[in-house]
Amino acid sequence: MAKPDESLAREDTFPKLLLKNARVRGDRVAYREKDFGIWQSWTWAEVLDEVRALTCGLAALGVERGDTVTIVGDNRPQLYWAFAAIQSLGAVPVPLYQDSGADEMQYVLEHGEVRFAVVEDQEQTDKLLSIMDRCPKLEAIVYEEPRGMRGYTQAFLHEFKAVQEEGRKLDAARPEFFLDEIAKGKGEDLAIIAYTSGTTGDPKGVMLSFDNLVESARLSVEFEHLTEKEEVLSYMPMAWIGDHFFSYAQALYAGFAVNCPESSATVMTDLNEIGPTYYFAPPAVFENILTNVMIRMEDAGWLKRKMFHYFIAVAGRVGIDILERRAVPVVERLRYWLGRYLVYEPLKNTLGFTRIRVAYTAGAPMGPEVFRFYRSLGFNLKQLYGQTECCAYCCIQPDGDVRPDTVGPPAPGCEIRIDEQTGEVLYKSPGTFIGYFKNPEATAQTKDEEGWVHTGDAGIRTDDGHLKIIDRAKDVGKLTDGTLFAPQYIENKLKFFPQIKEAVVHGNQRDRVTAFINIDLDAVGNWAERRGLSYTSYTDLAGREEVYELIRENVEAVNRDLARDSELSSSQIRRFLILHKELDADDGELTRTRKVRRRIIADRYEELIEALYSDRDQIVVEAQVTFEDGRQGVIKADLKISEAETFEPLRKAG
Amino acid sequence: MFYRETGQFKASYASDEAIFPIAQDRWAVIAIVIVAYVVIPIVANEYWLQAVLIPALVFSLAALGLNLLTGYAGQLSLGTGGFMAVGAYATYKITTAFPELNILVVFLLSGLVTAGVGVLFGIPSLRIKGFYLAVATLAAQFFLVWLFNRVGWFYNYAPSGTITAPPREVFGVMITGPEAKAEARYLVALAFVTVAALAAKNLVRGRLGRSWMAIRDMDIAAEIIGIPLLQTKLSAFAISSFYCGVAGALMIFLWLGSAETLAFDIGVSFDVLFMIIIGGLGSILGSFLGAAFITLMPILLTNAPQVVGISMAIDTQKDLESIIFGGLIIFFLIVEPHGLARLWQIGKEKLRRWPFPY
Amino acid sequence: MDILYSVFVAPFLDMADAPLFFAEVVIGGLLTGVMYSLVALGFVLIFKASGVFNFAQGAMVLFAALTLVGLMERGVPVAIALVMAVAVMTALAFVIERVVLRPLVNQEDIILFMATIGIAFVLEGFGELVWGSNVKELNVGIPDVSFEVGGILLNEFDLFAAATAAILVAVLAVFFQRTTIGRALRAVADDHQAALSVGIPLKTIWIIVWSVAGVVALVAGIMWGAKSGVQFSLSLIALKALPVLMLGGFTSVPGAIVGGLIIGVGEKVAEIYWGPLIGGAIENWFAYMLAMVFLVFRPQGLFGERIIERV
Amino acid sequence: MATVGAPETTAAGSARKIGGPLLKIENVSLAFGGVRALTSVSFEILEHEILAIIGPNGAGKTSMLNVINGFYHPQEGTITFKGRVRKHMRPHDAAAQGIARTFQNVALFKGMTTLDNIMTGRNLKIGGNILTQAIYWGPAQREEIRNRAFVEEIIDFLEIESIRKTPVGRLPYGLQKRVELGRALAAEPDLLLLDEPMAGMNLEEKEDMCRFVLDVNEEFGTTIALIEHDMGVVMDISDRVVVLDHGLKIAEGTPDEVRTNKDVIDAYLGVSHD
Repeated sequence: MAKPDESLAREDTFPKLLLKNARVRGDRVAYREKDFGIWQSWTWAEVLDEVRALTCGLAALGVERGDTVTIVGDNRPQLYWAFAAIQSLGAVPVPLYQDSGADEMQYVLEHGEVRFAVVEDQEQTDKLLSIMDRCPKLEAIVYEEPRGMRGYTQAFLHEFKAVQEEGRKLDAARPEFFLDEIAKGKGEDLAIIAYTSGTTGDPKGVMLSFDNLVESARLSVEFEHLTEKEEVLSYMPMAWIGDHFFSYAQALYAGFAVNCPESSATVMTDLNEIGPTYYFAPPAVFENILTNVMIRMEDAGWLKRKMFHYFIAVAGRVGIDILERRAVPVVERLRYWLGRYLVYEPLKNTLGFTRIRVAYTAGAPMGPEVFRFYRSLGFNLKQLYGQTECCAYCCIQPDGDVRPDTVGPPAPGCEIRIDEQTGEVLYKSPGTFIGYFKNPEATAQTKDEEGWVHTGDAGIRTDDGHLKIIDRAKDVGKLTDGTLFAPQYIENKLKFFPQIKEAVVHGNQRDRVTAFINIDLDAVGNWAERRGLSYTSYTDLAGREEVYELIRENVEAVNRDLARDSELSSSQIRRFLILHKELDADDGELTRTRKVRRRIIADRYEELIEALYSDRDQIVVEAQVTFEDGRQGVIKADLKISEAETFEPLRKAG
Repeated sequence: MFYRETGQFKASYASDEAIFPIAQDRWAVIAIVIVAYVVIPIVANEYWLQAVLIPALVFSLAALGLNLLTGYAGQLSLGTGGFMAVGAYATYKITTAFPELNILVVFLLSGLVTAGVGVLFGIPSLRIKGFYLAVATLAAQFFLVWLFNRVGWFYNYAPSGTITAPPREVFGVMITGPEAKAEARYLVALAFVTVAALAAKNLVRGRLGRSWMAIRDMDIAAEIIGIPLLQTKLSAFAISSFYCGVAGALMIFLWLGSAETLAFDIGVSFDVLFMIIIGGLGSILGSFLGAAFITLMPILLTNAPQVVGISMAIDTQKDLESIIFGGLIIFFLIVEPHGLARLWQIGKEKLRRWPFPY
Repeated sequence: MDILYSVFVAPFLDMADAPLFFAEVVIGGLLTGVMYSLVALGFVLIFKASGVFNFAQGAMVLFAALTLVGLMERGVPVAIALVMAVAVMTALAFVIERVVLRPLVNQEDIILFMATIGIAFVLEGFGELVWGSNVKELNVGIPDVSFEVGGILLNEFDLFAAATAAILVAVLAVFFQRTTIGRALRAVADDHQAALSVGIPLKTIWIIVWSVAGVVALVAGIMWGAKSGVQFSLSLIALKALPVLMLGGFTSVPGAIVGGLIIGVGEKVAEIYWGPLIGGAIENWFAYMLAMVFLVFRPQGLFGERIIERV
Repeated sequence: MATVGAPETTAAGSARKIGGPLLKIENVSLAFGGVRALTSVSFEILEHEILAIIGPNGAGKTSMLNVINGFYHPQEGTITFKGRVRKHMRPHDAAAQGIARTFQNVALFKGMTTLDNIMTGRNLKIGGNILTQAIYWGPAQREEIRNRAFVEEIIDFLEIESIRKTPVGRLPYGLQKRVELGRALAAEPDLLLLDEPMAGMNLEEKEDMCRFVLDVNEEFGTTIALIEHDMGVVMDISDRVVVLDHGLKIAEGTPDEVRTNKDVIDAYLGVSHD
């Protein structure tokens, strides 16, 4: 039969790509999972066989074209196969976060009209069982790990293996069924509905087509020259578009191996064993690793420590230039070469980074020195910017043009535009989603008629076209001179300094920018002890002239930085004060996730803000505090207000 | 710091349980083997082979044997010398009785004979433990030596009372007797030790080895989970004695050429015990390190004065040697009671963690 | 057939034929046994108090004897030489405790055992280095003449030796039973914490024990030295003491005595009546065989009480 | 645990069906010298059940286990296991017949790793002679790998993957107990004796251990006899309880029956004020 064949030949869906991989690299390893002490492996051919069985099995269960099927669990090969199987049948996978509670799940199951669920284990099954009665549409649950399920007698529970067995029977009976089903699939079909937990309101189901994902995968694979030889460690939640893109879309397109850790507890050791060549981690992870490295090195013998810091310094001077193939004096090159043997390579090796060719970080701003540290070791770390609505990313830093403070120029095939009024970032990309599932008005709000997607993030283009994300659009204000005021961006810059724990900058609708600072008691405390500065309390330390000096340097460093950006140069901090108490979630000044509550702070510290905008350099405060034991109390202190030097914009806006 | 283990993951139990799971170690071992089999025979001279390398190999074999018994199975034995004597005299008797028999086979046969004797003297180990057992094994030591000394049949009633290695060829190469080249004897000894070490490693990482260690660590628990004590202990004695027997045979036939029972006196038993304790109880590598250490040190001590250029009376020097030897032993026990193998292990861990301290 | 006869019948007939001779053999055995006991005693003291299987005991005997002889050769009067020798042995105890035992505290027994062998090497080397390795006459002024009592030939020296041993044992017994330190020592044997609670630091106890063991070694050294000259082979009588220990148990003073006697007698009798059958010189293994066979049937030794294994 | 949202999850749904007597103990008496440890004790252990042996300290509970697995030999009484009356047998014979146990104070092989410790539990299942083992490659290796795979299942079951290659000496007490359970399970016993499996554990360790004991009993249908002091635990997990006091059996029955039994209460009050 000719028709299915030419459809299959089009390779425009993931099931078709799976067939291709099984054909061209059938005995290359496709999936590994650390289980029973070793890396259990499956080649592409074996995976195809497994998927084939599962597909038919699901069909036997009654999964039909257009159905939605949820997938819940830690990263497991079997669950990745479930994606392929479901898509083979023309049904749509709806992955859920494995750590989400029953109620969150319930919303998605209802809204997504989910009929079937493929879950990892007893834990997930129990969650679904507990909401079964509230989700009338949910018909059957397939569980992968039988451990502890022995006592469960419900008819609608099926073991993964059993389903596959059924599938093999059906497959034997109707050998053509599998390929025909795949052949029915088309590029424009819906590939996945990825629910995004919006900061406000209910989650929205982002509908992505095969064309979206396959095309984005193609572009990115070519952009990074990814080959079938790559190894990735899949440890980010499967329901997160990032993991779906790296560990599923790209893996199937490029045909490289996906490795699943034994458990979340062993990720670090598993990382070390596998030694991925292609790696993603959020900034926090990289920051923690760096801190651990430094702490562990403190316990080393002094000679080793000296050597370590010496060579880290060398790397700091020339590492990045060497990584980016710029000219470096021979002596330094020699030092670096020596350091590579004595420190960098062993260090990367103990961290499991030896084989990494490309590493991404995204999702939050990363401290520049952390970023530089990794790159200086010859570790190709890059930042990117994206969201579910564009299948992962629409901006990325190309090799050789990587900077700590941008997310790079538009990715291949993408366009970026900054909305003049709001400063909001808009993009167009081949990955642009079809729309939100059963939510046209939200779709309309986000995606305008000529296809520009509103990210809700405020950003600026550097003069050479890199994008800088500076804040959530709604938080961005304006100074009276009409220039952009992005508090969070400035606060983050301040917080990158270890001495500064929290910062709150003011300036919306004002003529200049001022700031509240919270010092980091540990960092500044150590610093104070080292220079024999005794203090009794946070308040005491915060009031010290020396500390103000220290902080002023940081603030001015930030100013120098801001001055480089034509758009932000006028947001330099003119005056600041160090708060007499630490901002505290218990006092409602921070959210539980340590985000500043601007409104509350604004009216609680109104007089301080006014003082910052007056010309006084002293002010007496009384503040409500909640002590450890919960008692309320008032502390009095008089706060200094300090001027900070500002700088001329280096480049004029043009 | 030389270790680059990232990416060396194990996809099968076979590779996970390999003797050298780390690639870098495998390369190192290959290098060592090449040096031992190719380089040394070419570069080393008569003196080195005869006075240093061959004895080191012979004692490594004995140390391996004792380590299996004492280090792994936890049965303290001071009978090593006696068992080596059995091996030596058995070889002598067999090869003089059947000159046609390939000498290598004879070595193995005498190993088996020794194993039998070992089992015999192992029987008390079921009732007698610890130092009591150690003393009991001295019975074997003294009795056996006495036996070979007294009963003429064992040395074919040679008036000198000594046994002498008759010339024997293997594949046309003379490997025993006065005409045997040092290189040939060295290579034969090396081959034996290599195989023995491999076999020992295989044993200790398998069921038998685990049973031995179980008995060593807690015999009651071991028996309750189904490890038959007597059988297991006797297996340890048998295999250990086999090794010692072969070592004794090699000692006479590949090294000394001829000897009387004096060569196997209690001192030898203690030397071998030193080897495994300085080297590391319960470690194959340790057996080699210990053997090397104990065989080399006296040589160093004897030659040291000449090197430095001091001349002194023989017995003065003898006394000094024994003082320094004893001192060094105490020193080593204090520095690292678990032996050189442990030192190496610690060092290796540091290299693997480099640049981190832990 | 006649082999069996000559092994199982003839010897006993011989004994019956010449009872006096047999008695002499037995007494001779007893007296040598006493000597063994002397050495064994040193072992027991140290093992009891510090759990250390002191293989250097033999070397200490040699060293003590060498020191004594050496001093006398250099014209020091016996009495003073004795005092000095005792002082040396005490000093030695201090050194050993400081240099060897303290750094190795809480190590496995076998490690300490090995360490004592190291000590043995050092002592032998050092002793001979200082006093020379030639065989030395030791004359402590006891006439070595024999006399006959009821047809049995006795040796005055042997009797003297026996007496000395008896006295020494008595003294030790008193020391252990009556004095605080003695009791503390016994406590240590049972468990170290107890000893500490008695209020005597382990350190002191060990020094004391090793000093006492040193003195015992000195006595043994004098006896053996006077009998067969002071020479390197003295250090080998340590090996003789081992089977005694097996019989008597490593921790039992009476065991050491009785064990010594049994070994002494058994060895002599076997040597005289069975030795010739199998080429003689059997005394250097017979004792071990005897002890081993004995232990196989009674693992707890002569005076130990039955062990109930627990889990 | 297993029952969340799954009302059907009950013994009814599980693998185990309590069967006939697996082990019969008939008026067994044991004494050391003059000391009487057990006085004509009789009871049965039924197939697939969890039987708890409780009693004040020195009641002879551990002695009982030692008798059952042949470590002590009772002066009187008979023991019938799987329908065969047992003559004098050494512990390793008992093990060979399918009796495994853990110990009151952990009795692991300190010098070996978790993996090796559990592997020793497989000893009876591993074939091969000295020669094949010395050669290793070939049959011995196949055996090793086969049994390693089995042991890994246990490691996975007990959730001790992360300490697989740690020498047990370095493990915290709670984990050691878990490893010891693993070693016992490795023998695939018909009868599993647990001597105070929860002793010295904190609350969550106890909960884990309870879960494991129940799972073992459910998933593999293993018969379990355990000594335990924590009454709460006993009442929760055991099907039947036998109460010993001063070497005598003073009660036997379901947890509830025993809880209300007067002698039992007295016995416990008895200990409570001494």
